Amino acid sequence: MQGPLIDTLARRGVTRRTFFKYCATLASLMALPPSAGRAMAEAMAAAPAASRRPSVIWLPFQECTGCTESITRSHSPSIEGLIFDAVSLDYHETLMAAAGHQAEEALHHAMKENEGKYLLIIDGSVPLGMDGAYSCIAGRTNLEALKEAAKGAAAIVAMGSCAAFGGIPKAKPNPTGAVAVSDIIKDKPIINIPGCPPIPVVITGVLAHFLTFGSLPEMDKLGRPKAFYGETIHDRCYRRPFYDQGKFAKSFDDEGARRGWCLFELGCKGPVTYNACATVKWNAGTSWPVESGHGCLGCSEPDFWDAGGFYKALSMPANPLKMVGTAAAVGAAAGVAVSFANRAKKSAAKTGHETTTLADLEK
Amino acid sequence: MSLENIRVVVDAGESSPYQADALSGNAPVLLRELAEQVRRLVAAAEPAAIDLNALPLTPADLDWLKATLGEGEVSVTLHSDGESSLVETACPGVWWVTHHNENGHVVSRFIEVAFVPELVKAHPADVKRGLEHLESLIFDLS
Amino acid sequence: MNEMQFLTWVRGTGLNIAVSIFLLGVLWRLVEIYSLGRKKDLSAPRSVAGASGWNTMFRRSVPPKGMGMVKKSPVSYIGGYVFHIGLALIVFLFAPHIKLIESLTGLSWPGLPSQVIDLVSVITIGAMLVVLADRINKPVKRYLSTFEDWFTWLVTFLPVLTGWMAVQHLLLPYTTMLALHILSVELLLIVLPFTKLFHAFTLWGSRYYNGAVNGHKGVAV
Amino acid sequence: MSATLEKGIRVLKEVIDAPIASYFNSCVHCGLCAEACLFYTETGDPKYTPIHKLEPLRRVYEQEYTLLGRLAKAVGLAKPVTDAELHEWQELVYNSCTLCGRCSVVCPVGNDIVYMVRKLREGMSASGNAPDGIKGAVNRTVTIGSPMGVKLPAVKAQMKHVEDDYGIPIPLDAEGAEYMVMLSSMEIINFPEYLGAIAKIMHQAGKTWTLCSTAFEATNAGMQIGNSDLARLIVSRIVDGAERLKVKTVISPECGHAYTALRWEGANLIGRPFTFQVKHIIEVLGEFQKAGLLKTEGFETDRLTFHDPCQLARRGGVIQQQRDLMNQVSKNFVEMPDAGFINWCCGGGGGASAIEEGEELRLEAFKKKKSQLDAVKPDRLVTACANCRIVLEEGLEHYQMNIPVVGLTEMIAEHIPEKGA
Repeated sequence: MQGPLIDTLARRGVTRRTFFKYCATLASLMALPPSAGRAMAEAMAAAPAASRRPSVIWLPFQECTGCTESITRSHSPSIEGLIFDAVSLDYHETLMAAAGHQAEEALHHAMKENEGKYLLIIDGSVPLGMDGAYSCIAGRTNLEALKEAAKGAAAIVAMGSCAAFGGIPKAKPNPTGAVAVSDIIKDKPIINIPGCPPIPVVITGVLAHFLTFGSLPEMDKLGRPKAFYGETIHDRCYRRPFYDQGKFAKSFDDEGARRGWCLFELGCKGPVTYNACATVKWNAGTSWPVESGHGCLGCSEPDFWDAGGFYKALSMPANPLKMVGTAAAVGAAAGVAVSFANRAKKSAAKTGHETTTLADLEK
Repeated sequence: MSLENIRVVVDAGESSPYQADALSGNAPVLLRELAEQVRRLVAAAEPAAIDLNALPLTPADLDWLKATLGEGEVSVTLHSDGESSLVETACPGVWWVTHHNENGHVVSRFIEVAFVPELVKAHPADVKRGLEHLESLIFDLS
Repeated sequence: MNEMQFLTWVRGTGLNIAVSIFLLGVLWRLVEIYSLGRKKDLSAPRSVAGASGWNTMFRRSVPPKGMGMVKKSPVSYIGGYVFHIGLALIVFLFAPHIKLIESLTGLSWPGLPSQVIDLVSVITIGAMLVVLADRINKPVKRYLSTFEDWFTWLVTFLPVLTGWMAVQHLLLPYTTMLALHILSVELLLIVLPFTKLFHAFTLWGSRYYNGAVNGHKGVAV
Repeated sequence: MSATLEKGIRVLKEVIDAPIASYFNSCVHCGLCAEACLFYTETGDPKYTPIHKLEPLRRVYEQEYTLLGRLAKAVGLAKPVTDAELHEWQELVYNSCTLCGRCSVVCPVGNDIVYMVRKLREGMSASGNAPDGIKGAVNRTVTIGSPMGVKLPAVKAQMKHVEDDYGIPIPLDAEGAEYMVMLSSMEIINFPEYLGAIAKIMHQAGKTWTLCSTAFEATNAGMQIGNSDLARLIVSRIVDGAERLKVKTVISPECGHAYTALRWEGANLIGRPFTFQVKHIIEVLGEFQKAGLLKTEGFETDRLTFHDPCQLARRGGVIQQQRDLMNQVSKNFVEMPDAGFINWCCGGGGGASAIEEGEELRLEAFKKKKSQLDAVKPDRLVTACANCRIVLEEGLEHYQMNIPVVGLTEMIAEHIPEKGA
């Protein structure tokens, strides 16, 4: 466990033991065996000098920088950020000092130098409307930039719900024609780290895995790392027992809310949201939305913005049942129409009645 | 109404509905696993660990496990980005390891099987740096 | 369409369509059936306490006294009761279902703990399977059975099964299973007015008529 | 010679009403009605499941009175009811259904199945698919006046016999009498004791009564065959007679379906309420008993049991009276299992006894009655329906059971002290 990274960390006051401890915890969070913690620590620590570190290119598209904020403003930036010391972050608009042509040059240089080896991180969705004119960098559309950058990437990380699933830009009516990275790139391994924003440790965990094992961690059907997105918020929620007991907060300031009862009826999307908030929490394990008294919005799920409203219980209709009134009227009208036809038929049968005589019993 | 009037913390008693006193039955099995790991440690000096957070254990299970393993002679506290405690159990070579973060929350829990947990040992590189520091202290004396 | 879109569709458009067809069908069929009317009974009535349409509507919910019917067809009765009561408990006393009913009607009441509903679901599933086996095994039931009987069994069974599987996280991710569950309920709603499942509505009328016709004679049926 | 399928369907269209629509929509094919039907329980053949007997009616209902059925019919998807099918159904609608109404009592969704069978018979008869046996009975009733061909002279001969035997005058066409007594032709031919019994009972009670020369026959084969026009023709004779004689009450004899025809269907057949009351003889005896007008002496000491005629008990609401009467004259009255309201049919009700080709099935179904009797082993079997009595006697003979069958009214009369005593 030795290398330039450790020295860098040491200079920042992060001891070897702290790093080790961090890696052990990271491995635990990722549901990797305890030995993986040491492996990750050693792999990262052994990362070579700056010029030969794995190159990472971070391209921002239609995004709000929340994902970058999440990782850079995490509780111990030195630790979460240390991952980036293990890599060479060759392009990140928000973080890099360079600008304009200089930045572009850095980007193209990195892509050329590390062809086939670099990790491409995308945050933000890709607009396809108006030929992609909604979001351009250096005169090129995001679509062009993505296709070009993806060509030489070893793997792609779709950071945040926008890159992973289209996110808020894709919300109805999707004016920019936003799509997810995976809608465009089909021939590269892509890992989705959805969330609005994603949990910092998930980002570092995936990077650590890539650095350690040279591959992306195990993913679910939606391309999310299983370790973090394997279970629903609901199933790991500390308020779950209240759900099972049928104790629900009915409003945000009622007795139930004060007692910390289940927020299902207030629209919590925990049951259909796969994420690690309930176990990892936010802000150094201080709290997370449900603990703070608000239901889960389901931000790490596709189309969470259009899932029928944040404050509508999952079992409630997603939209007002607009057709129902008309349908009832049509039904009643149909019934009445049939009843008139029936009456006519019956009275015709009656009118046609010929009194039966004995002879009429025989064919 | 001031901000303080808004309660943000829920009643602890009410909000801990988990059956903390219920044993899941998963803990006793771990003792066998540990014994196997200790055997390997003795035979091949091969350290191992069990990630307690990765197992379906209730708080009661953890209490039971901790109480059953008992406390040994050594107890190490690590002050590093939050406290970590490494406590030798009554079975030498078996360590109860708890990592906290800066806010005091438990971030991970392990049972380590090692003569001395790796984390406790000073790294040669660090020792070298320590030596440099020592030498600079001596230099300052003269 | 991804899982969340599927779920949102069944909760939105799908539900809208299903509830609309259900209401349309129920009103249409009820008017169609009961507008046929019946002739007034001109014979002198014999009045006996307990002999009336209203009495029979409720009395017929239990097996007739002294006829040993439960012994003759235990599966029909016990299985039938268990799954009907089970369905009622699940539909009306599971908190998320109450929430749905509340959002549609404004009416709300306390529910049962979800573990209880879970147990009820398992029992209901079991009872429905037993009832199905009885339909296959019993000559009379098999003889009477048409495609509709098997189909409506399935349409009734699916919501219970998918709902339980969703809660138990079996086979498919919860989101997908929940969407399938809602979809299966929508199928049930659409099918109900046009199949024998409509007995949920007409049995009250049927019992009333039977009770009234016989009650006129002073016979409490 | 003019019965056609079209006529049958047209009549069915006429009689299908909201209850029938509700019933067909409620049926869940649970098959419980089969367990209540002795033709199923004794044969184990699922085709005798009561609701199945209504299949043609169900299809006519669906194709004529439901929108989906009409559409299906319009595009040729609906299977039309054919004459051959109705003919095939004859066995199910007549031979194997005695209109006993047990199925209507057990149906969990509340379907009154017997109500529907009665209606289906309208279509069966109008399409010429009624059994010959019942047709013959109807023919004789309409042309001669009674299903067994009994004419007034035969009745008069009976009256003379009774007058001679008991010394009590039998009034005929006595205007203003309180009671007009009806007979069934079986009583006239097979059980002449009935008329004597009535004479003794009325005499003791001090009631005015009469027979009617234009309406002595109570049975109504028109109702059994299920033809309202002919049933009306037959019942009108009684109404006319009763109104001509201005009687207060018409007494239906010991006959089940005659009671139903007169008491419950009569007013509906003629389309207006009666101006007189209709009572079964057992009801009248019950009233006399309560009023202290029925004094008897001595008791039957052998083991007796009572067979409830379906139309009297389950379909007519007269259940307790016969038991009180039994106990007045018997020391050893035992109930069969499933007695009273839930009694099993003799197997020959609803016109079934008139169907020759149904005899084998009838005897098969009689095993139910046999098992009931075997359970109590009576010395004699009492009943209050001449038709039951005949069917029971046939069945008992077939199974070589030596149990005489007697009518309740005559048994009561035997205990009335001789005149002047």
